[in-house]
Amino acid sequence: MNYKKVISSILLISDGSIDHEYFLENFKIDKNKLFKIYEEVNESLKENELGFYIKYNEVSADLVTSKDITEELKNFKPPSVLRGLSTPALETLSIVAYEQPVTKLKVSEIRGVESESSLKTLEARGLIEKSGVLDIPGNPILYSTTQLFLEKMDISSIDELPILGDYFSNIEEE
Amino acid sequence: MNYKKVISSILLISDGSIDHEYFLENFKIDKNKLFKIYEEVNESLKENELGFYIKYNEVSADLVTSKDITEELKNFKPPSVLRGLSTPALETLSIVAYEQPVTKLKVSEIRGVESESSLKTLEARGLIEKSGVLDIPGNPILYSTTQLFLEKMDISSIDELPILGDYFSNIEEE
Amino acid sequence: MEINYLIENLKSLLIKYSSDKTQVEENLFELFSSFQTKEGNQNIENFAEFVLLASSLFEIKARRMLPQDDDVEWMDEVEILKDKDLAFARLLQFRAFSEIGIAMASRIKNSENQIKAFKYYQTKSLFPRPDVNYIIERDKFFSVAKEVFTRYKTIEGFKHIDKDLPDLQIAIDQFLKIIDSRLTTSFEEILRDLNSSREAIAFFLALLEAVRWGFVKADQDSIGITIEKSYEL
Repeated sequence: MNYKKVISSILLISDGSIDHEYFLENFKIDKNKLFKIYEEVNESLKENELGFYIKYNEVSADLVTSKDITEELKNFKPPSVLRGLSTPALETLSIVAYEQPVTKLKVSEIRGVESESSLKTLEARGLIEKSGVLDIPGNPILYSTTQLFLEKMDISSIDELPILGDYFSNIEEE
Repeated sequence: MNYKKVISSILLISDGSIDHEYFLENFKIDKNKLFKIYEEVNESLKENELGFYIKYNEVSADLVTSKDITEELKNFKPPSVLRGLSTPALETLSIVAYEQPVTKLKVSEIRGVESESSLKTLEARGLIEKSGVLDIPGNPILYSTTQLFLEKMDISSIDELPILGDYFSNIEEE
Repeated sequence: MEINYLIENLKSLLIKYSSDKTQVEENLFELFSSFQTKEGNQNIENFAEFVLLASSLFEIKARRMLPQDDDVEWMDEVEILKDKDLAFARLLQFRAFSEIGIAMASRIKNSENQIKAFKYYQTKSLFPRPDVNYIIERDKFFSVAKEVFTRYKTIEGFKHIDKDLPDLQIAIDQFLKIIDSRLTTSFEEILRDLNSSREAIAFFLALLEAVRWGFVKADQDSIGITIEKSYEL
């Protein structure tokens, strides 16, 4: 089988990114070989000046457009997942990201304000989801970030989130 | 501008085929030049054994998978990332189910967020379909649920959907 | 004229902070009274937006996020709380997350510059029907439907979430740019270059954020608010 051909077309018609696992299992190839195929495809695309490439991390791969033509593609850019998200919603998102799984109460406590509507907004956007309940009386719902969140953050797992300190090493000096 | 780069990537990310007219108008090139670009892209793709090409007729173009790997693709159906339906998709589906036929705008209005990608997801999964256009300027597309949706819900017609009571009836009064 | 009055009021909320609650209350009372006197105002939407912003400011104020005068008054107040350390930790935590939220947003914006292939519809011609394994849980489906329509019914209640408020991030960037070029300026001076009340609001919020992050120092005297670039960072 021509792996290059089949893998590139599966990436084209897939709905979202494809886990490497899928190719490894179906084609009985190893990860090295798979990454080599990705690279071969990317070299071809680059050499021939086509405006897209296979973007992959440790977990999955997808065909995406190159960053250098963003401006030209703006008519085709889907609406941002952030569109209209307020600062409170972003705050809430960052708390869920770093404290997950986390209850509404904990989020509200950290923010100092009731956070239900922010959580709902983020859930409706698909950035966070209910991931279980806490094993205490009342069984409060736990929230976690979603696969979409990882994709949007361009990371393959929440372990790759930047360490908190990196954002603002300045705070301590104040 | 590098037409080859931009045109190939627009065809990559478009939802459906793109009318030549779009490129001719936006890039101020003539049809000969445009078709030459398509051919150049196709040559590059073929030479490098990538599994897709630009398929075009007199009116429009799209990036599609090569015919010679159709068989292989049938055996390796690309997996879907969203195996279940995400909350955004479920929200969208419920709105289409109860408000059908309904436009994208109305769905977005009810959900409070842009709902294009959810509609696409549901359409791709065969749960909803385009069922006509609204007879107002712009002719927005109307979406309805499909037979598959009824099957999945184990009901024989949408009249069997439970009445949502106050929640639903009040909306019509507004 | 109205807008100037409102900005004056907001300024007193920001700067003339007093631990005396009645001061804040008075300011808010005045602010709201001024809306009432504008009965039948066609710009009610603008005012509604303003009330929203005013209450956000008040909220920030209430959280003692702004540095006070030299005597570090807020420390005393934190003392009042049962667990001072916990309160302080939360304060820091909140500041942290607020900033991280913005950092994450810019990262997301950046990654959205790469657009994914969307050709899933082609699988329709390859397979009779997309063969995706999923089930629709009826109960979940109906509870989601109920929730979404309830929300729609009460959408007035949280419309502000998606309301097209002035882009705070842009305002902050512009604000910091001005401070970088002028080093010392005043809020009034910045207002002079603006074209709309919306921009003024955005810049006012930007000023708050900048003070909160310690990028600038702001002082009010009889003339107005003096803003100075902070070099402590």
